[in-house]
Order: sequence, then structure tokens, then C-alpha cells
Amino acid sequence: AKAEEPQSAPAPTGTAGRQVVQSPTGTAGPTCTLEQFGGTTFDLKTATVGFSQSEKEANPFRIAETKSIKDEAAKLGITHLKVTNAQSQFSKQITDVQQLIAQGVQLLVIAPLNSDGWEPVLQQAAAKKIPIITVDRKINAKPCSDYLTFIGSDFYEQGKRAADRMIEALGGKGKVAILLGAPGNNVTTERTNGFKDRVKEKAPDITIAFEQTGEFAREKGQQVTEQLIQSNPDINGIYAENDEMALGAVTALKGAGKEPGDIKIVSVDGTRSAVQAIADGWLHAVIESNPRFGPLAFETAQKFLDGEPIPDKVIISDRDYDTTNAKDSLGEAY
Amino acid sequence: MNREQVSRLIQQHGAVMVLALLVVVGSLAFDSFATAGNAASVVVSSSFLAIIAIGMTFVIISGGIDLSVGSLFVLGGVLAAYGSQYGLLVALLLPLAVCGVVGLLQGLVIARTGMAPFIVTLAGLLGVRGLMLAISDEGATTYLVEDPAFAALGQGGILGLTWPVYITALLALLAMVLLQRTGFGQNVYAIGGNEQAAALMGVPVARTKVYVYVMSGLLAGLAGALNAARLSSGVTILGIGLELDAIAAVVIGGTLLTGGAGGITGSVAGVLLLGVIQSLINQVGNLTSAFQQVVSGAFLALVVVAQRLLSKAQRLT
Amino acid sequence: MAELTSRGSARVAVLKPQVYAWVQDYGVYAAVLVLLLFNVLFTPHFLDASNFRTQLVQVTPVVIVSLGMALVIGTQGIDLSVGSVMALAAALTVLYLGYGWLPAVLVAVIGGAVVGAAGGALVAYVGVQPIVATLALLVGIRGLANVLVPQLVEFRNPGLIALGSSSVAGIPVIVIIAAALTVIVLFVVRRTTFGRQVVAIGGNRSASELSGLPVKRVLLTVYVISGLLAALAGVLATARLQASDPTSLGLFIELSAITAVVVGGTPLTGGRIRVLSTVMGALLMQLLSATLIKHNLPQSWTQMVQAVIILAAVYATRKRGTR
Amino acid sequence: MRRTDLAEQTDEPVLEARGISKRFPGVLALDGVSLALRPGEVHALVGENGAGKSTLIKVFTGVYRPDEGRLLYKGEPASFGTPMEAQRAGISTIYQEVNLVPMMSVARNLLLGREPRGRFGVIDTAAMYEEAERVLAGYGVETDVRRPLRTLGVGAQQMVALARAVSVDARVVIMDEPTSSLEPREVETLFGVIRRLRDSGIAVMYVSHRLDELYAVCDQVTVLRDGRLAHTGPLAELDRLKLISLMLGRDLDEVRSGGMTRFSRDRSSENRQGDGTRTPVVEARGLTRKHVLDGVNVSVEPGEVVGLGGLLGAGRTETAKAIVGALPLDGGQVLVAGMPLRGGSTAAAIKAGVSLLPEDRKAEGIIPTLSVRENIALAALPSLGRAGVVSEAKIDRVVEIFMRRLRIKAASPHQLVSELSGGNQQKVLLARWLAVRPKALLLDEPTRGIDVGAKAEVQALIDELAQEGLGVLLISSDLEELVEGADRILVLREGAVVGELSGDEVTEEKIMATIAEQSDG
Ligand SMILES: Nc1ncnc2c1ncn2[C@@H]1O[C@H](COP(=O)(O)OP(=O)(O)OP(=O)(O)O)[C@@H](O)[C@H]1O
Ligand SMILES: Nc1ncnc2c1ncn2[C@@H]1O[C@H](COP(=O)(O)OP(=O)(O)OP(=O)(O)O)[C@@H](O)[C@H]1O
Ligand SMILES: [Mg+2]
Ligand SMILES: [Mg+2]
Repeated sequence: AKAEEPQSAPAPTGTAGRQVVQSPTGTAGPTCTLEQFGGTTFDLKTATVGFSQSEKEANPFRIAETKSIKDEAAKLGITHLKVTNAQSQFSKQITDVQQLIAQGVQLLVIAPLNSDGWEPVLQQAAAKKIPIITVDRKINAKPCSDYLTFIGSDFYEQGKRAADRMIEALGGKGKVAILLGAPGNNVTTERTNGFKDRVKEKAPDITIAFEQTGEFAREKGQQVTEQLIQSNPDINGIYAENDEMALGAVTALKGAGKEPGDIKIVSVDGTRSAVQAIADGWLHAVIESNPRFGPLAFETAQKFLDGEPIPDKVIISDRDYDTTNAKDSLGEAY
Repeated sequence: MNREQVSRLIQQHGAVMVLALLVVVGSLAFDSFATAGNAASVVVSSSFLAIIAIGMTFVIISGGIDLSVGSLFVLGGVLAAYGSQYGLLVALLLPLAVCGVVGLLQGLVIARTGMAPFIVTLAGLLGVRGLMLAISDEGATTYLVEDPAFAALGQGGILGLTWPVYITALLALLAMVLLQRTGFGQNVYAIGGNEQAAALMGVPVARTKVYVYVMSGLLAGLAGALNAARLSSGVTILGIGLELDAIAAVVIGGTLLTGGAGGITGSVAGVLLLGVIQSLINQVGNLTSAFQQVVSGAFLALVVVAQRLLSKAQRLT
Repeated sequence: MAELTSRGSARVAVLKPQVYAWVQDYGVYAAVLVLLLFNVLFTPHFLDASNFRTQLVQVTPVVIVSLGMALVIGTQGIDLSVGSVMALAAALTVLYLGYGWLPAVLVAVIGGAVVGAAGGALVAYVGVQPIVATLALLVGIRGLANVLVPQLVEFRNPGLIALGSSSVAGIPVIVIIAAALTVIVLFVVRRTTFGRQVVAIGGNRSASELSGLPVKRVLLTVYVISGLLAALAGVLATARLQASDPTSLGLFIELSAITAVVVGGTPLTGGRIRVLSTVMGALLMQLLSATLIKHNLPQSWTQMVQAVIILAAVYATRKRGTR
Repeated sequence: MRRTDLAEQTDEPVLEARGISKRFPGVLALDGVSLALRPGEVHALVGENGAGKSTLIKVFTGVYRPDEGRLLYKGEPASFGTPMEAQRAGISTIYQEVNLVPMMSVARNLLLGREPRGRFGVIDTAAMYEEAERVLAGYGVETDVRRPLRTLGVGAQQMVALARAVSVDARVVIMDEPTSSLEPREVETLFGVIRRLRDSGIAVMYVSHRLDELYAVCDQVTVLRDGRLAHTGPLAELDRLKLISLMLGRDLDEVRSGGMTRFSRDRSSENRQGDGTRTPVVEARGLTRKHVLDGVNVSVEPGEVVGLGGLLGAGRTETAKAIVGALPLDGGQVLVAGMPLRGGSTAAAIKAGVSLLPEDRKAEGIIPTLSVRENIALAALPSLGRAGVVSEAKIDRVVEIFMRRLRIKAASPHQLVSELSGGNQQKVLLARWLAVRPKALLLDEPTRGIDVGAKAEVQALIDELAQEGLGVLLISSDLEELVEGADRILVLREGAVVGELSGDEVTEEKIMATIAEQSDG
């Protein structure tokens, strides 16, 4: 096979895009120690560690996430890392984790597909005192007992910040359309609520004229946008709940002969193509959602095993990309 | 025992054999495969699909197909979780009632208008998921199971297996008797084998069809409810593509999609096969998600071919 | 005996098949008209040329896939692998784009044909039931596509982009391609020996075998054609998206295609193929989803309405038995 | 006790039709037909193919609703919504096309709906198989009742259907061409059953195209022509010729003059006899298949008509199927015009010029979803076009020719074949095979369900084809047809050739004798 030679993009620099904990709020709240949790310590290097990924590693976020976990494990010399992938089927993820437990893992890192419905897993893990660190999405349960802690972004917050960018772009008034994520998905719900609440509170003159699901996929985003701009030519802004849909929207706008900036687009994730699109003037701003959980996850685990107190939730600080920083940040985007 | 009987036996139990084979291979290949814990996780997680597959078996033997089961499974779960705030009984009856009614409607449409089951239940698949989204605020609301007794039904158990497993086993037994040893069962085979002839032989075709779809609906709802009890919440993102798994399991089990032949044992074996395949993939533990799909696709093809050849070889000699 | 026949035919009004056909098709055409009317009345900017262009462009992949699906269903089969084949085609296209877009497209289409051949072989020669044979491919080929191209890849090849976005006389190229394919398939079904053999096999396989039809070869060919068309659809969708997305391209399109075929009045029991009304069926479903999106209905409503419309349309086109 | 209480019955009709009309798209299948069926009588229903017999029966049993007219059952107006209701009420029917479930076991087919129950009202399988074996034995079918029905021959299946219908506790038994593929032996069994029914006061309606059968068992006769009632009354009052003239609607001497011609009797036997010098068009050597065929040798020379005789299950159908490669073989070889034929491929056989008209019209013959036209053209398609594109004109011509030649009665060439009457479907299949102009034609029950007029036509046709040098292998349950049609007859038994009759040995007696002596020996 011989593909096109890739667009030249600056290679990620050393610690580029490494997750940073929000300060001071990021680790606020109660903490948890080994004896509170009631487990016994062990050596991470020789331990069997399980990582349960929720979706196929087929979009930048999941690829970066799994990669960073694997890389970090390798870096720390953790030899027994078992990785499962639920292919977006929640029942399968439950089974996956149960089978990881059956294989005798001592530490579980889970990227949950859904926040609820973890009862069976939590019970089994608790019985064996296996600490669970959930990354990127929360599990609705008791930290430090049902599970150990959560590391990730605040999706509601991301929605709010996207709203701020949209308000600023439209000068506080206009018609906005939302490209929703997959229905029923926690991320969709929170990014939607965050956005809407903020708009209601900050810019009553902005009306949300249109919200349809683009299922987090580029093609769907394109198709929905084509219908949208056809029947609502007066739309001023589009809020896409992930970059893929935003870029789909861009293709649609190009196809309809629109110029960059005619319609203001704000999205969440911070993939390289999206940042590039900002540089090209098609996207107004992108709220990052950083998938590189490896270092923080294992760092937290190590702290915990060393008996130090660890926070019951670690909220990382996501940056924004916009015209001011897009070009220089390309290397750090994933 | 003559060759038709042998071939039938094999065709219906080919899946069982392949299953046995796979388990042996798995145990030899991975020492953590044949462990009680792993076996339990396979059986427990398979039990819900198995319940659905039982209903699907009846439908397919009757010459039909039911694509709505995946959606009914989710709906059942959401309703059960919602109902659980009013106690165990509601938590069970609400989903059964609604899913039963959906099955009834589908059955009536299919039996009365002669529209293709595939398309009618495809509409069911869409409509029911829509209904589920409607009652869960577009999937944003996840009802939590309030009633401890109901939760226990999904999580409690004995001998390392949870109640749903035993319920499944019981249902499977009942289904076998129903299929092989009752007039209803005979009618199902008859209309699947030759609907027109069945009618002329005095089989109540329409009624039998309706029953079959009601049954499928009820079982899908029950599976959903039990699963909600297990997860102690009505998760809204479940069951996409579940109908295909169920159909695959039933067909791998030796039931003909053209209807008129097949059995419960095969279907259950088929479900376990799918479970074991997944478990084996997890045992490997470091395949990329894409590669996992390639493997399970290849496995699936391998299994159906093996099952097919087994029964073919018997027929010709 | 001449006198006998004449007496016979005197008592029976001679009916042309077109009459039956029209009665059968009426449902879809009517439904499409109703939907158009509704939109003209209640949807802003519906009559703009750009709108019709949008709808036609969006329906293209489904139309092309349903053409193949119609043939497969005509043989009493079914092909669930089409969506994954589209994904594979998308993957292959970018992988070989380095050689120029035409060779890449060629490779992609061949790839689709090969997958079709695999499914066809399982069905025709091994005797596996179509739904499982193609289900295995549905799972496996999507995986393969992702193995080849793990994540979405954008491309800049002007030729391919032009294929997806340029128009001739205001009509998008991909729409023209779809129309051409429709005509070809229509011809194959109506006027060729192969077409007749396809429906004969669907109508009664053992009778066809005893009549010396090359049953296995025909079956194989039908699945190859389906794979080929699916791949083509994948290529066009990719060209239009200006990116190759094996992850989500063509997800669940098999259901849309089957719906289009059945809504068009082709029975899933085989033995009969209605090409034009299949295209109509696809158009109906496209118009429907467009209407629901434009009117900004929530997902829940969208799906319930779709369910009702499908039922209504199929009910109208269903075959009535004599009693 | 049944016998006595029915014996007291008056002569009131148990089942009566008054002015029944039934219209199908394009056809008036029944046109004001009235008919009365009395207890203890055997009532023949006759008429040409497409006259409306089956339709009338289906109206009686609630398969079709009449457009006009009414039914009376036991004196009261009745209209059965479904066959089930009719059956419940005591009308049980054997339909023209064997209507059982092929994939279910013989026993389950036989007893569907009234399986013996064990504890908890659950079916007692052991008892079921036992009863099935017992019942079938009474009809001369010795077979493993656990086998799927489809593994039985059409003949055997017909016997099962018969046993099923009769063993229902019925007041009226309707049989639509029950003997169309039965042997003299089975036919006798059947007549025994019919007489038993009649004596116990049950009314029997009997449809058949075999006139001698009618005279053997029937008391009353009703003749339908083009959906109208042509005659009804005691059968004794009509002789064969009169009956035929009524059916065909032509006057007596016209019928006498040519209507009845079967095979041309004056046969210059020298040029028709296989004298072993010419290479056979088709020759089968040692065809062998476990449990079905063992070492069958058949050879047919150009212009020769070879008959296959034997009882049900003798393996004649299997022989024919094996020759065209439709039946996987364990051993043996087929030569066409001296050239060995690739086994297992019907296409190859047909290309080489050997075609089989299958016995099972419904399962292996017609393509129900296609029109008469498409069905006729099917096998000849490759020759009816150029470069894979069919020529509608050519097709139309061929179809036109054969529809006339075989007097196929259809609303139009475009009517669905599944809507044709049984006999007309059979003619369509014949047409399909004649259209490919084969060198050798294997006919398995070619005149099954075809009316006297058409039967004569077909038989004449077979002769004609033979004269033109075609080799014919004729399988027929109708011994008379076999004897008059064939130059040479091979008698099969349990899958082996047990005797060959040629020249003036070719008589019904001889055949029966050969079979019999073998059975004793
Ligand atoms: N379902 C149907 N649709 C349309 N026409 C039909 C249908 N069934 C029967 N017919 C027509 O009705 C007429 C009578 O058919 P019927 O089967 O009763 O003839 P029959 O007397 O049984 O002939 P045979 O001796 O060949 O069985 C025929 O012309 C046939 O084409
Ligand atoms: N009366 C019977 N009892 C038991 N088995 C039978 C009977 N008749 C047929 N069979 C089974 O069905 C198979 C095929 O029978 P079939 O009737 O086709 O043979 P055949 O010689 O062609 O008879 P015919 O052509 O007269 O129907 C036989 O191999 C036999 O096993
Ligand atoms: Mg008839
Ligand atoms: Mg036979």
C-alpha cells in the first residue's frame, strides 16, 4: 500500500500535552488512604494490572488514551498489563472487567462507557479489595470504598466553557445549533446541559434553534449540518459536542459555498485536525478534553500504594484552543 | 437410528460439540481460562442473551424473525428500574406488561396483515428504542433500582452463580417441553415448515404466530429487567445489535432461518459459544480493538462452517 | 381445441403484468408524494434546488447499496456485510491513494468484490445461511478496515475530492453515477438471462437446480455484485466526506437498505425484484429522516415516526392473498 | 356403533352447495355450481383441468369464500371461516397437492393436533410413534415414522395424507386426486378404505382423472366444465364416452372419432425396438446409492420408449434423478450418446441433452413467484437470447407454441403459475422441457393430474417425440399408460432391476407377475 504522504505536522514534543491537575480546585475535597480503603499494598511492577477501554481505539481520543496507559505502564516496567475493549457495548464492558478480575488483576483502571450500572463489578472488586481508578468518565458510586478515585475532565464544565466561547463569538446574540453526541451517553448529557445552562444564564438573546444528534461521527455531522443550513440559513453558530462532528460541519459548509467564519463553530476535544481547522479559520474555538491519563493514573496508584492520602477525584485542567494559540499548539494536540 | 436422525442430531448438537472443542482448546491454551471465576462470568453474562435467544428460537422455528428484542431489552431494563421504586412486583410486571404488549402488537400485525416479520419487527426496533428514549429524557436519565429485593434477584445467588442463571436454565427446560411435547410446539414447527399446509391441517396459524411474538417480547423484557436488577440501574445505552447476537446464536445452534426445524439446546449452546469466544479474546489480553473484531468475525465464520459441514457430512454418507 | 381455448379466453379478461406491478408499487410512490407535499407546505426553503441536491446526494450510498441488496434478497438471501464493506472500501481508498485516485478506487472496488465472493462462497458452496455468513463478515470486515486504517484519515487528492463534490449541469456526479447504476441493474434484472435466473432461484431453488440453472454460480455472483456496489458506495461516501472514516462509515446501512428494498415491495421471501421501487423506497426513507431533522424532532420522536411510516408504506405495498 | 346410528339417517344431503360462484382475478373459476352430497355415497367430481374442481372443494372446506351462493351442512346454512372449522365440523380433506409438513416426522404429520397425551397433558412420544406405525401399516406404508416426511416418496406421502384425513372422526371425506401417484396396490388399499367409509355412512367426494377408478368406486357423479355444472346424477347411467363428452363439451362421435386416442397402437416394432446395435442416447451403468439404489442399469436408444415399473418406493424416481445427476451417488456411471457424463451436475446433463420432468410438481417443478411464461422459458433461456440478453420475441414465440400445443389454460401467459390448476401446472412443466429440445427425456409421472383430453395429447406427444428419434424413459403409476406407451419395461424393486419385459411380454399382467414373483421369492 502507498498512502498520501501525511500533512506535515510538528511532532509532539517530549511532555507535550501532558495532563495537568486543576489547581487549586482540582484535588479539593476528601482524601483516601490505603487503610481507609482497607487494601494491602503491593509492587506495581510485578502486579497484574487491568485496563478496560470502553470504545474501539478508532478515534483520536481513545487511541491517545489507551496509548498513554500502555506507554506509561511500559515506562514504569509494569509487565502484566491486561487490556480489554468493550467495543461500545456496556454489557461487554461489565463482563470484560469481571473476567479481568477472574484473571487475578490487583489494580483496575477503567474508562467507563457509562456512569451507572457498575454494581456487579464493584461488588466483586470490593470483595477482593481491588482498587479501581476510573478515567475520563465517572462511576456513580462511593469513592474510596466502591472504587478508589476518578481522574478526568469535568464535561459539564467543558459545556459551559464552550458556551462562553460561543457567546463571545456571537457577541451575546444570535441563533445557535447544537450537534449532539450519541443519545443516552453521559458525555452528551453533561456537555449539553453545561452549554445550555451557561447560555441561559449569560446570554438570553442567544436562542438554541436546533439540536440533532451527529452521533460523535464526522459523516453524520456533515449530513445533519447540510440539512440544517438548508432549512435554517440564518443560523449564526454551531456547537459540536466533539471535534469530528465539527469537522463534518465544516465539510458541509464548504460544500454549501460558505466562507470560513460565516458560521461560528465551537467544539470540544482538541484533536490535531480540529486545531488545524482553527488555524485555517473554520473553527472559532475548541475546548480540550485531554486523554493522556497514563502518567496521572499510575502516579496516583503509586501514591496510594505508598500509603499517602490521595484525593477522591482528580479533575484535570483542560486548555482552550483558538486563533491566538492554534498554530503553536498543533504539536501538543492529539 | 437412521441417517436422517443422526444428521438431525448432529445438526442440532453440532454447536454443543464445537463449544466443547473450544472450551478444551481454551483450557489448554490459557491457565486462567478454566477457572471458576472466569466460567462464572461467561455463564452469568450469557444468561441474559440466552433468555432472549429462547424466545428467538420459537420465532425463527415458526418461520419468522424478531429484530425488536434488542430495543425491548433496554426498554425492559429502564422500566424495571423505574418500577422498582414501587417494589419488586412492579419492577417485574411493568416491563413484562409493556414488552408483552409490544410483542402482541407485532404478532397481530404479522399474523393479520401478512407483512414480513423482518420489516414489522424492524419498525419495532426503531419504535421501541424511541419509546425508551422518550421515557428517559432522550437517554439522559438513568433510573436507579430502589428495591433491594429486586436488586438481590439480579445479584444474589448460590454456588457462585447468580439467580438469572438458574432462571435461564429453568426457562430453557420449560421451553424444550413446550416445543417438543405440547400441541403449541407442534403448531410452531408446522407453520414454520409449511404455513399453507399447516393451515389446511387445521393449525391455528394466526393465533400461534401471535403467541410466539408475545413470548419473544416477554422474554426480552424479562432479560432486560433481570439485567437492570444486576446493574441495579436502567442503563439506556444497552442492547444495540443484540438482536443480531441472538439470531446468530440461534442459527449457530442449528435452527433453520427458513423455519420448521431447530431446538432450544442448540440456541443455548450458541449463546455460550459467543460468550466463550469473547472470553478467549480477553484471555489474550492485548489485541487491539480492531483486531479483536477480525478475530471474532473469523471465529463466527469458522463455527458456522464447522457446524454446517458436520451436519452435511452426515447427510451424504 | 382452438374453439376450446377461444372459449376459455373469452371468459377471462387478460391482465398485463404492468397492471399488477403498478398496484404493487403504488404504495411507495404515493408515500413519497405525500411526504413531498407535506414538506412543500410545512418546511421552509424546501423547494430550493439546493435542497433537492442535498437529499439526492445524501441518499446516494443507500440507493447503490440497496440495488445490490435487492438482487441478494431476490435469491431469498440477505447481505448484512454491506456497511462493513463500505468501511473497507474507505480504508483501501486512502491506503492506495498514493498511486492516484483511480487505481485506489479500483483496489477498493475489487476489495469489496472479494468480500462479496467470500460471503457468496459461504452461502452457495458451503451452504451457510446468508444471515450468519454475512453477519460474520459484518463483524470481521469492519475490524479489518480498522486494522488497515485505525482512525479517520483526511486526504487532499483533488481527483477524489472532485468526484465527491463536483457537478455536471447542476447535477452532482455521484448522483449521476447512482442513476447509471440503477439503469444497469434494472436492465440486468429485466432483460438478461442472469436476471431471470436470480429470481427463479429465489422462487424455488430445487426446481431451478433441476432445470439446469447454474444455481451456485448465480448465487456467488449476486453476492459479488452486492459487495462491489457496497464498495462503490463506500468510495463515493468517502470522496464526499473528504476523509476516510472506517470506524463509522456505513454503520447500520444494511438495515436502511433492506428497508428500502422491502418498502419498495420486493418480498424477503425472494423470487421477485422491483428495482425502481427499491430506489423509491430509499428516497422515501431519506425524505423522511430529512423531514424529521429539519423539523428538529428529538431522537425519540424521530425513531417512533420512522417506525410508523415504514409500517404504513409496507402495508400499502404488501401482497394480498386470495380468499 | 357409529355404523348403526348413521344407518338410521335419512337421505338428506349432509353437505350441499347452492349456486356457488367464485371469481379470481381474471377468471370465473366457479359459476353458479350446485351439488348435493349424501351420507353413504361416493360422489365423483370430474372435469377438465381448470374446470373448477379444486376450487369447489376449497370453497366447501373454507379455504376460499364463495362470491355468491351458499353452503348447507347437515341441513343448516354453514360457512367455514377456516379449514380448521370445517375439519372440526367433520369435513376432512385430502388436497390435490400433498399438503403436509415435509420437515416434520411422518408420525407428527399424521397425528398433528391429536397426539396421544401422557402425564400433565404432555405429548407421549412413545405412544405417538406406536400409533403412527399402527395406522400407517393399515395403509401398506412400512417406514420409520421418525423420519422427516420429505424422505418419503410422493406416493408414500399421499398415503400418509390419506391416513391422516380418514383417521379424523369425519362425516364427509373429500379426496382431490388422491391416486395421482399411487400404484394399483395402493389404489386397492384406498378403495378398501373408501368402501369402509361408505358403509359406515360417511359421504365421500372423489376427484380423479382416471375414469376406470370412478367406475370402480363411485355411485354419483358431477361434471364441471369451465366452472359451470355440466351434469350431475348416478354414475351408472353414463358410459365412459358419454362422460368424456360431457367433460370436454364435445358431442359423442367427435370424441369417439379422435378424442380418446392414446398411444398409436400400430407400432412398427422393428425400428422402435432397442436391438442393441445403435448407441443408446442415454445409458446408466450400475447406479448405486446406499439404501436406495443398488446397481441399476438402464439404457434408452433413440426413438425408444423405456418404461420403469415397480411399487412405491421401488426407486424409480431415484433412478431418474440419479441419471440427470440430481441425486448424489455412491457408484455408477451415466453415458450420453456414448460420452460419460460429469456426475452431480444437472446442468451438464441438460447441456448433453438429457432432461427430467420431476415427480414432485410443487417442490421441484414450478417457480410459484414467476408467470406461466417465465416458467416455460426457464430451462431454455440460454438458447432464447444472445450474449446473455434474452429476446422477448423468441420467448413469446416458444411460449405461444407450447401453450397452444398443450392447451394450457391460463388467464394470460403473464398469470402467476401458482394460480393455475394442478393439471395446467403439470402442462407448463412439460412445456418447459419440450422447449429445450432434449435428446432424451425422463418423464416421472408425466400425466399426473392431467385430464383425459390432455392426457391423450401428452401421450400422443410422447409417441410423436419418439418417432422423431427422442429417447424417452417413462415412469408412470398408471400401468395401462406404461404398457401402451413403452416398447420395453424394466421392473424395479427395492432399488434394483428385477426384470425386463419387451415385445409382447409388455402387459399389465406380466408386470404385476414380475413384481409379485420377486416379492414372494
Ligand atoms: N388462487 C388462484 N388465483 C387465480 N386463479 C385461480 C386460483 N386458483 C385457481 N384459479 C383458476 O381457477 C380455475 C379452476 O382451478 P381449479 O384448480 O379448481 O381446477 P381443477 O378443476 O382443480 O383442475 P385440475 O384437474 O387440473 O386440478 C383455473 O382456471 C385456475 O387457473
Ligand atoms: N410405501 C412406502 N413405505 C415406506 N417407504 C416408502 C414407501 N414409498 C416410498 N418410500 C420411501 O420413499 C423413497 C422414494 O420413494 P418414491 O415413491 O419416490 O420411489 P419411486 O420408486 O419413485 O416410487 P414412485 O415413483 O412410484 O412414487 C423410497 O426410497 C422409500 O424409502
Ligand atoms: Mg385440482
Ligand atoms: Mg417417484
